[in-house]
Amino acid sequence: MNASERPDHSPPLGSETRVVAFEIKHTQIIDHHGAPLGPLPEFAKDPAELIKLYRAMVLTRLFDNKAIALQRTGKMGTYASSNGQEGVAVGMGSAMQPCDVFAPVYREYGTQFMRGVAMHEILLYWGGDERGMNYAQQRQDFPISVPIASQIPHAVGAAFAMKLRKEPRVSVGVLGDGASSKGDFYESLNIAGAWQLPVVIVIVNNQWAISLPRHEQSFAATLAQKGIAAGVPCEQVDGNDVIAMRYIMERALERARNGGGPTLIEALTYRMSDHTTADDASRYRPPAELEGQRQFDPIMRLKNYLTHNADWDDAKEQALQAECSAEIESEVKLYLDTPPMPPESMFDHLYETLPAIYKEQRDEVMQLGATGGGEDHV
Amino acid sequence: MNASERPDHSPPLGSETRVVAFEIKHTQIIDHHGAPLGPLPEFAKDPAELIKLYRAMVLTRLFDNKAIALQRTGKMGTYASSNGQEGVAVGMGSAMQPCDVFAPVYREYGTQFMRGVAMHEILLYWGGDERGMNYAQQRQDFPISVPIASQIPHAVGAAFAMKLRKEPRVSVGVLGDGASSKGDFYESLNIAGAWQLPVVIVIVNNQWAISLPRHEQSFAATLAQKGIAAGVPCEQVDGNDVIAMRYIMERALERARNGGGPTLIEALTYRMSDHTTADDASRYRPPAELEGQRQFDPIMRLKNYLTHNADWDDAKEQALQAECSAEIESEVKLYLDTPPMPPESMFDHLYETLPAIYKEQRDEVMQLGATGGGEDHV
Amino acid sequence: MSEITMVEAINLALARALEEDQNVVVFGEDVGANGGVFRVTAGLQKRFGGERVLDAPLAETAIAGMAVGMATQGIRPIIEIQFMGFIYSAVDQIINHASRMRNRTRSRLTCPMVLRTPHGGGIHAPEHHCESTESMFAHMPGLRVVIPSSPQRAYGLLLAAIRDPDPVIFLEPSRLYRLMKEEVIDNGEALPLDVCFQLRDGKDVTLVTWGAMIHETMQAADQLASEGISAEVIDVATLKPLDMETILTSVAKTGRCVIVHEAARTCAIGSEIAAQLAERGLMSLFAPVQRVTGYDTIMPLFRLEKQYIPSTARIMAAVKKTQEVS
Amino acid sequence: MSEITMVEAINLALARALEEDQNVVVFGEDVGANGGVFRVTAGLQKRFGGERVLDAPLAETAIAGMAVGMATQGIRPIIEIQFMGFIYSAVDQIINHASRMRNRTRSRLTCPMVLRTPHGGGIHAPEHHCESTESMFAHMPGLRVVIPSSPQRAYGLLLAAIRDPDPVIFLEPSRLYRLMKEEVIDNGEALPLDVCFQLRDGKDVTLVTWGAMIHETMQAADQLASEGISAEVIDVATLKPLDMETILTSVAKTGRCVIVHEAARTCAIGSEIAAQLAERGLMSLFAPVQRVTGYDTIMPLFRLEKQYIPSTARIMAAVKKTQEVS
Ligand SMILES: Cc1ncc(C[n+]2csc(CCOP(=O)(O)OP(=O)(O)O)c2C)c(N)n1
Ligand SMILES: Cc1ncc(C[n+]2csc(CCOP(=O)(O)OP(=O)(O)O)c2C)c(N)n1
Ligand SMILES: [Mg+2]
Ligand SMILES: [Mg+2]
Repeated sequence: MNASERPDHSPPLGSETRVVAFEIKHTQIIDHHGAPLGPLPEFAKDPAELIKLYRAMVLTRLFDNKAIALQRTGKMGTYASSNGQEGVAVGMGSAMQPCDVFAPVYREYGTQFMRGVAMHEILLYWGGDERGMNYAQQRQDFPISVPIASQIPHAVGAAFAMKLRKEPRVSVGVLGDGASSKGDFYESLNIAGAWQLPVVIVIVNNQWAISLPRHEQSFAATLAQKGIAAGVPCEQVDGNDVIAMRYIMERALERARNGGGPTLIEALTYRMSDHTTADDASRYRPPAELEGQRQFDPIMRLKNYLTHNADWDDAKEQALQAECSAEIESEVKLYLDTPPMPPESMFDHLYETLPAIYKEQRDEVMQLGATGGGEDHV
Repeated sequence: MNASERPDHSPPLGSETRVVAFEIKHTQIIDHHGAPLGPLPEFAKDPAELIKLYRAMVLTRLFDNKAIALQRTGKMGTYASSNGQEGVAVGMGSAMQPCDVFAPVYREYGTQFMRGVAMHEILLYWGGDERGMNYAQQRQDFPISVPIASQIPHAVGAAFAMKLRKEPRVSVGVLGDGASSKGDFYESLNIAGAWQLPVVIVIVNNQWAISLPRHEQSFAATLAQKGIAAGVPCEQVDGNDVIAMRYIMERALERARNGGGPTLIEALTYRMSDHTTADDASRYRPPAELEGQRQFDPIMRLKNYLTHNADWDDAKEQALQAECSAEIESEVKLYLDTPPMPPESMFDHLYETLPAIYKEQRDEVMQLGATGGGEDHV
Repeated sequence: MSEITMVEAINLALARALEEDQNVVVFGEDVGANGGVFRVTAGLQKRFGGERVLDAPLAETAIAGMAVGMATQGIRPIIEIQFMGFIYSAVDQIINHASRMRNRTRSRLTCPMVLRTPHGGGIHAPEHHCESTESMFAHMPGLRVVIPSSPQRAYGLLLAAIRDPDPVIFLEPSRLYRLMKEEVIDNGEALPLDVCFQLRDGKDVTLVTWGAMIHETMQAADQLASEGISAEVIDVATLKPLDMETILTSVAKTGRCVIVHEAARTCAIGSEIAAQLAERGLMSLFAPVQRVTGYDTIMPLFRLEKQYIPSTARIMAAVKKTQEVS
Repeated sequence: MSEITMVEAINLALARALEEDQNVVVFGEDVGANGGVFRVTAGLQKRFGGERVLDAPLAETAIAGMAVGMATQGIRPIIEIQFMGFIYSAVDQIINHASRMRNRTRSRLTCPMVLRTPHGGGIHAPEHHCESTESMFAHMPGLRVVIPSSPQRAYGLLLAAIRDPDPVIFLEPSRLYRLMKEEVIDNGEALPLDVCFQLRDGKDVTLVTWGAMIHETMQAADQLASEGISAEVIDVATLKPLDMETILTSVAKTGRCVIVHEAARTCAIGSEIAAQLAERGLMSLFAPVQRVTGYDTIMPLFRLEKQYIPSTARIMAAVKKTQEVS
């Protein structure tokens, strides 16, 4: 960076008072009844394109229902639902290119499916099987990241790789409103700014971090403004408006792809579900709040728009639902039919080559077999 | 916090665009020639008060010179100089009350001396002796913190204690420009905001973090604006203007003391020295930069003001220097005369009561005595 | 008094501590209205108020660091890290500050804080929710590390940890949270923080373990008894400082020792116990010490956790090995 | 070729790695123009450019986390943590991600990164600058931990670490950085990452150590020789995975073993070695294994570091104890 690009606007010592000013913009394109608030972005003028987005959201929602059912019937472990947040996920997924890299948390199924991650892979993961994160497609994408915010440095590191190799690719990192309180996020956003890396970071503000409401998470008026701390362009978008989400996301991706550096986006949405299947939101969340949020559902919103502007009707809806359900069923079958991993495989991805000293342990596991030596575990 | 106080200005989903705006102000009260830029704060109208500030800065500078000499002559270990930053330290120290709590880094000797920490304690610490952090005065203040930024959560925790006990006290945490990139700082600033704790956090922006210049540390235009990320009031001050520093600091302390919550202050100054006595700044810092900064020296600035406005003259200056030097010499003597700790004392502050299992180790150390069993160490 | 689970016993100890000392403060993620993801802190916020039982923003470094700051100022913070897999962000504050504050200031400032977190696997939880990395803390001077193995011991050890003047890492075996019930008398009596518990008398072999592995170990002892092998069972519980005297005394009697832990094998607390047995108990050992441990591999996702966690059968097999030589 | 210090040898290895693989990137605090606070990276930024040798903002969590991200995408990051006392902020990324990325994704994404950091005391440095907490990493599955003890071994081991497909914690004993010079041939040859070095042949006792303690241990071996005791010296160097075979073979020959390390005694790598000797080498031991280690206390500030770090005299005394019994 040469002197003229220096971001340090500190006045030279001894000068007079001066002011740096910032503002945060919020973008929404169709209102929650599905009515456009102004001109549409190009892509949204093509009904077929919007139906693709709609289908991706519906598929994600139906997948979600199914996954919860699998958990409830003992066929899967704890699962984190993305119900209500499909607009954000599909907006991101539709804006990204296959060559980009995605670093998700655990509620971005919509994005992952659009990128080619298979449903049965996600099910395998929540089913307690590491193979679920061995995506057959998008092999550069990151696995689901449970330690909150720890994936943001990964996304920024991936962006570094792209910049070093001068590739026209962008890395996308996602985190929650809760995660936006964590040091990993600030530190790596700051470096993304300092090094002007091609990364887009999206805060999915679903208003809750398990039981902590957004307003107790931070005294900041918006979460978007956290970008100011890093000198990174930042803005807020209505994440339940999939058109706005995709639009803002595309703009940020383009800037990054063209060497314009990072962007921080706060996508406003709402977690309609419990935190996970292990959670009971009724302990901490007023039922009225949830009910009040239903009117902002991203799927209903786009459906309303399509009904009024693209001849969407019940028949089409039913066909779509049937098609999605069938796709899901076949993926569920793939999941349920996956033969178990041999126990000794727990050693097979520890190092590229298993050091000799651990062979004995691997042999023991193999020999003890499926029961681990006994049926007596809790 | 009740609903009306909620900091979350996110528009309800489905509303139109709205904007949140911020600005960062910079304050300077006397220019670098010592000429007032406008009306002075009350305290600055009393020359005796300003002479106190002047004395504190001179004492700190002379101490610094002496400490470096001790290190150079093998009488002390690595030392971090505060040369050039006395305005910030004395501004903070003069604004704080004895009941407040101070969490320093390692360049706030000026503040510490004003609070009653003894010079020989600081020397003992850099002399490799833990007793240096057992301040005889200000027993609640924190020790020097070497792991960068890790003291900020401590300052915020101390503020929590004050708020819980409803005490009219304030906690002050200090960090460097480099430290402002670290997660500890952001995380605890965010909590200070969320919980509206009585804490003032001061970023001492001395333009360098060892060899990394400020503009490579962050793309943010000011470091003050990091407060925006936490919804915490933030501003910039000319830290080489001790009057401005004290003024801004007093205002922030008062707000905190009156239940108004935290403030983040960025104090602009310059590290005139090497990073520590183990560093050689000529490897990375253009000599012209250092020379250019000399005109902004905080001590010279106040001296000029006093010369023009308070009959300060050479005789007074010489008397002051002599007085400070004598004070320093007697503290150095105290330091050099401090008898060594017995080796086994390394076990005496491990736990309140040494667990039986470690008694054998303590006995061994005691028995091996001063040489640790041999003269053969490197 | 009825029998209660470990979750309830810990809740009882927390409530008593909050009751008896105004300086006790509980905070962490979701410990308030939600009562903690395991319901350990259920009802505490309601009873003691939001000023003393607080939900923290999602920031483990700051949570630990603030606890350090509070503790130096006379508060007795009890923090909850939601799962042990999320303790690593707090490690810097634990090692560089909590464990050293007393030493760094020659006891001017001290750090009486408790860090509670669920420990170990076996509950079919997601990734990073099943850690048993107590060994890294047991290596660190200035800390205490405690793992209870029953409701009653959880109650007494937690009270001791809260009242202790130094920092304590209190690891709660999540597999035991609701596994068994026990009568717990809420009399405020703390248990000592530096003595192992002898859970069972025996003469042929000493089984040394802690936390959830007490379960399989006691089962093994039962089965061994039916085969005529009498096993003494020691619950180390207070892992740092380590009470080797109790273990050495037992092994001096039995001449054989099997150490059982869920953590990975290498460089763990089991290594230390085995090393000390070899150093100080070599002459009383009739057979090499056996270690039955988690494997030196990443804790697998839940489909294979059963194969990772030591089974009763593995413990029995190890005991039999010690009986072969004699 | 002239003799060089360990600092120069490491610099040479870094330069060669940067030269031979375009994907190698070096970053950390002050590694650029300043060449690192110990001058280990001196000249590299000038030679290889600011795109591949970068000064990072002050943020250890992000530095480690970004290295993970880069490594998964084909970069070979070598990061420097300025002192080991500042590694703790990186522990979450090291344990939860670097060591597990391969396992979590079934080898789809891997993490070939090297984390370099100065290790140990003895240089009169300030607080937190003298850590030797290698044991906490040695407990963690999926990591490699390496500590060189001479310029030549530093060169060969670092090259091996950089080329290794998995994450390596590379600890550089700062006390040795400039203590000795050695001829180092810059031929790009790596040393194996899973075999101990036998530095000295002997028959009466095996001295097992690593890092800076090699210095005092070799001195002790010299003095012992003059007293007629022949000591074999093993430099473990590659601490995880641990090559026990070499150690066991040696002890089978000498029948006696003294383990020397600077780290605190409890629950350390020394414990593991002693435990395995007891398990697998019990029958060849003529005397209990001795451990000469740093004490279980906070590393003191420098006035007392000499009393903390094991001295030659302490090593000699331990060897003598092993000779008493026979
Ligand atoms: C570092 C860390 N701390 C705690 C947790 C436990 N935890 C899982 S999800 C969660 C809340 C996350 O909230 P947010 O970032 O808003 O994401 P959301 O779940 O709402 O999508 C917490 C505390 C964790 N996974 N990682
Ligand atoms: C966590 C941590 N990382 C690295 C270091 C090494 N180090 C000591 S001072 C320093 C630079 C600090 O810069 P800044 O915060 O600007 O403070 P200054 O020294 O300029 O006062 C670094 C990197 C440290 N002490 N702690
Ligand atoms: Mg959320
Ligand atoms: Mg600085």
